Amino acid sequence: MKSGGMELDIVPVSGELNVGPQHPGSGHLRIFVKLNGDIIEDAEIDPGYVHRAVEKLGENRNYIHLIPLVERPAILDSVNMNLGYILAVEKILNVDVPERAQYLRSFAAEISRIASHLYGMGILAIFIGHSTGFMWGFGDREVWVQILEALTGARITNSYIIPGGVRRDLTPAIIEMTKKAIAFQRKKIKDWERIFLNNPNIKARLQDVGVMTREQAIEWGAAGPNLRGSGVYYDARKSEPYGAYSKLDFEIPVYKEGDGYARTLVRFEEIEQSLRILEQVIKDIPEGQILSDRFFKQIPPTRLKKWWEGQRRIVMPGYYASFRPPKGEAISRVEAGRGELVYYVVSDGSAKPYRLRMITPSYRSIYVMKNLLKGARYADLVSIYGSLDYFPPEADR
Amino acid sequence: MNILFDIRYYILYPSFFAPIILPGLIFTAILLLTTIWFERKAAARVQMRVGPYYASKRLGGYLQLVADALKFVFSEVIVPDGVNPTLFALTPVLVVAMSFLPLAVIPVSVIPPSGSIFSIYFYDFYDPNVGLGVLVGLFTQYNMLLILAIESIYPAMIILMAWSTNNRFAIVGAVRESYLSVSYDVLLLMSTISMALEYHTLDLVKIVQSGVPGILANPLAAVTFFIAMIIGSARFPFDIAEADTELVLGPATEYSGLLFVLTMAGSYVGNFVYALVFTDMFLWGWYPLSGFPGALLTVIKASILVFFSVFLRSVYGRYRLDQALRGSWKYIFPLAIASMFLGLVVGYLWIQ
Amino acid sequence: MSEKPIDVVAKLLQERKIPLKVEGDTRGSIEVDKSKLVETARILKEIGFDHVKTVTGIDYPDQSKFQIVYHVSSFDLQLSRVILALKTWTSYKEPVVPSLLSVWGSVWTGERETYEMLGITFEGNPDMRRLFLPEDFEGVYPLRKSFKVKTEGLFVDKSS
Amino acid sequence: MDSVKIKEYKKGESPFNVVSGHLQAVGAGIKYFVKPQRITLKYPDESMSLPTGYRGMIRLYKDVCIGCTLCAMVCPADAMKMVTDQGKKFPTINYGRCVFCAFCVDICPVDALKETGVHDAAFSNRRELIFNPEKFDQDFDQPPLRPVVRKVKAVIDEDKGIKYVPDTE
Repeated sequence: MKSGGMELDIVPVSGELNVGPQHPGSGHLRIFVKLNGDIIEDAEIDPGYVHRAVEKLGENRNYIHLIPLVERPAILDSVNMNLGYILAVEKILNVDVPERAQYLRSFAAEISRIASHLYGMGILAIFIGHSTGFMWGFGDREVWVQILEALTGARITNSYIIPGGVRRDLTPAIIEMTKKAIAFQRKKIKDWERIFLNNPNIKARLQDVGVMTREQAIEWGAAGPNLRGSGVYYDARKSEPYGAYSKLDFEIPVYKEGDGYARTLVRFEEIEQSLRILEQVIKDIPEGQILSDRFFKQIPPTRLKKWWEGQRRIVMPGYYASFRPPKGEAISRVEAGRGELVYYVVSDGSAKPYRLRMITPSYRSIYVMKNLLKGARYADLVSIYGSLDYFPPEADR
Repeated sequence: MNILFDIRYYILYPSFFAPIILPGLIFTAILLLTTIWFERKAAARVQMRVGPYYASKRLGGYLQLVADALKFVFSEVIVPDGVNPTLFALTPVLVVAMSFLPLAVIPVSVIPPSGSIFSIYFYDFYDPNVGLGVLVGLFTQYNMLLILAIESIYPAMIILMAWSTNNRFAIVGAVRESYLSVSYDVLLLMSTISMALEYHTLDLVKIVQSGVPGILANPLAAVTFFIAMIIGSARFPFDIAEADTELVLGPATEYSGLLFVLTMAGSYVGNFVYALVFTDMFLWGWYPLSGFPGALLTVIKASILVFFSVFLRSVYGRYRLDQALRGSWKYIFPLAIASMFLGLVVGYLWIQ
Repeated sequence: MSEKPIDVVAKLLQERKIPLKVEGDTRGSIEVDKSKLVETARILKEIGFDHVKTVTGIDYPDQSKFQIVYHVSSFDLQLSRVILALKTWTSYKEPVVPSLLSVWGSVWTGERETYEMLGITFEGNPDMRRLFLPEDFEGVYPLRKSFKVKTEGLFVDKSS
Repeated sequence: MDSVKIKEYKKGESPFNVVSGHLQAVGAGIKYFVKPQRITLKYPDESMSLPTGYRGMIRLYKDVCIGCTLCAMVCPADAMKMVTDQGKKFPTINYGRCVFCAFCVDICPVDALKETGVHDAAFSNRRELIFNPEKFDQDFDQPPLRPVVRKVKAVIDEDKGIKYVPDTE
């Protein structure tokens, strides 16, 4: 075993450790670790402690009922979770979404991505013992959560996006908040770099840890920043632009190394890119409706006057309560905070989906983590876990 | 008059005063609470929080620590199945005792022949090296070695504690502690020896009284000693044996209640002991002062050092074991050797 | 873009005599018999489809059959715009499908989940064990339509 | 598709950079220690006022309700059910199940449901969580019990992130 230029003779000392589900560094997950000395020989990952049976419930509920359900698994990235599902449903329904609603979707999705990355950073930081990173991650996230609260009416369980549009409109006050928040986040990132990213201690813990080569990343089906940290240029926002992403200018940060530090850098740069997107959205957002005409016409005029003209809010027509999309199937993908999120909806013409398949980025990280843990040091278990940004409820669904 | 005499006779007797009152038990207990309070408060300030607050709003939540301590005292001590209860209960006590012990032999001040409240004990604690009395529990001329010798028993007690709890995480923590203790003890000893070579003595009092602070005479040794002190007292970024996200709480995993407090107190006391030695050796100790003010100066300097080392929690994460070992053997160990040479050369040229 | 991304794939597949059903600009589906599944998968991988996004099992109790859908895509710049659905069927009597683990490593999680949720065995996958469900879920396959979930009505007689 | 740019970070830094990295990290820590940016709220003493349109607990205007059952149909959590009261249907709500999505508020054709700004209610048992139409009809907007509570508003600030300013309402 070569490590850092030193030859180590490892005396075989085997043992087993059961990490989790009640362990400060495991989350709702059990990792059964076979150790040889300090080296992990094999890791058996046992997820499912927070299984919500989204797919089974999806077959037993109306389409509209699933909006709050699908965003629960990754509660800190709920807008993206919601968006992916709605895109699939819209494909079956064959609805056009107005331009302004597309921009608003991208706006909310990017805020959600920033919040998700900050959360992931916080978890990574506390896993490797850096409590300030943990608190800063959650503290900075609060700023974005406040904006989402002003926009959608709820802090994290937004349920903001509905088939055909979004529920509420952007107001000048929210634009003002967002501008300030962007300025704040840019300043704070500099301090993040000093205390976290450029900290030699953090570098030592993340560099050359959990190295995933390009080929391995593709073979194991990694997603999102984990994939881009391994030098694969892939982002669902570019490959299949949804929302307003085809009109927005942003870059996809890709790093070659494939270790924990590269993944962390990708996340940090994505925050910067998301801030850029938010600026563009604020600047470019067109005027207009935020709900497809097909549904907008169904709203009673008296209500429209009160809510849309009075409070810039969309109310739902009764159609939504149990709509029946035509027979068909649709697969949608969005780039959620942790990576690519895939929904596969099969409709048999009834008010309930015949089959709902939800593949979350953390779900795809299970196999990646299992493979990366082999041969790592025991102390690296937490840094691999944290740098993959694995979120157990999201993987269990 | 009688009572005053009694106070002077009993309480101010250095063998009682030093281990029990000033650097000893009572002061250390207060410092312990203050340190933990400061640690939480400082981390809270850096981390955009308030920290302890509601237990006593006027004192900035200082009494929170008292409340925590009381809570721990009254909470149940759970003895797991399959352990030897005697050993299980005894080892945390040994850990704390071993970390407290060096406080009895660390000089904190000197006693002038007259003018100080300790002056009546001038002759009992006379140090021929400097021609003054020494405020210390037990005076020897070789106190540098004695302190380090006693303090190096402390990691052995931690390992014993982990072994007696029969827990896998504790065993892994103990193995880590044993690796670390080997590496930092060497650094501590080497920087101490370099100071001894430089000042031609094994007596801390002589180093302080020489009038030249060690940090100027041998900065390399100061750096080495400081890093070794952080490793030795398990402060961040070397909180490796107790790594909570990896090993739950390392050697202290199975402890609860009062025994848990004891296991935690050990490392803080150890930190204070090293800080006191660092103050005497490098930071001029009590130097222009003597008697009681001198002792105060020493412990204040040491407390600031302790505060700084707990402040590092809010800056650093945790190194991996192999990185800490590589760091200390590959980078700090050569530094220690360099400091020894520096001590040798300077000591040869600078004959007092 | 003059050429639709799916057309490129269609051309490539035509050369290799695999029938592709085009469903929109970037979507397509291939339906094969399960005996030809591995072979088709290998051809798809040759073309450049290097990972599997989902492995979905769908229960059709009226036909006593399961459908297994592999959504295949690529991380290549051009091909990544396409998602192909590789569909195959298996009957209730013999819910066994050859595993694609030798072709794409990324099916590991999906095959294990489909096994525990629908009871479809993937031949050749060494990890045919439960993943999300507890160990005592033996013989119960929650995603089959025969597994009923209790639902509630909209009305209560008396408010409590 | 824009150009693919694959970056690399610099590995294996000089000892000088390592030392300066350590100093910068400690420096950043000290900066925040000297000039803290607190964003936590001293909750029982201070309480945050919520923005307009906050999706809090829901109340019913019984006299407006037409009993159309849409709210019960759209409820994702089966929290809202219809009950027959004097020959007319009214919704009841089980707050043990409610997920505060406010779909019912949005779908009600006559605006008989309203979202209040209350989100911090306490109940002593589960049965109390089920609101019958009479209870559901009452207003939630109660003044806080302890008058000491200062209402503050969260304002986003460029330097501090979140600032709390007293709410003057």
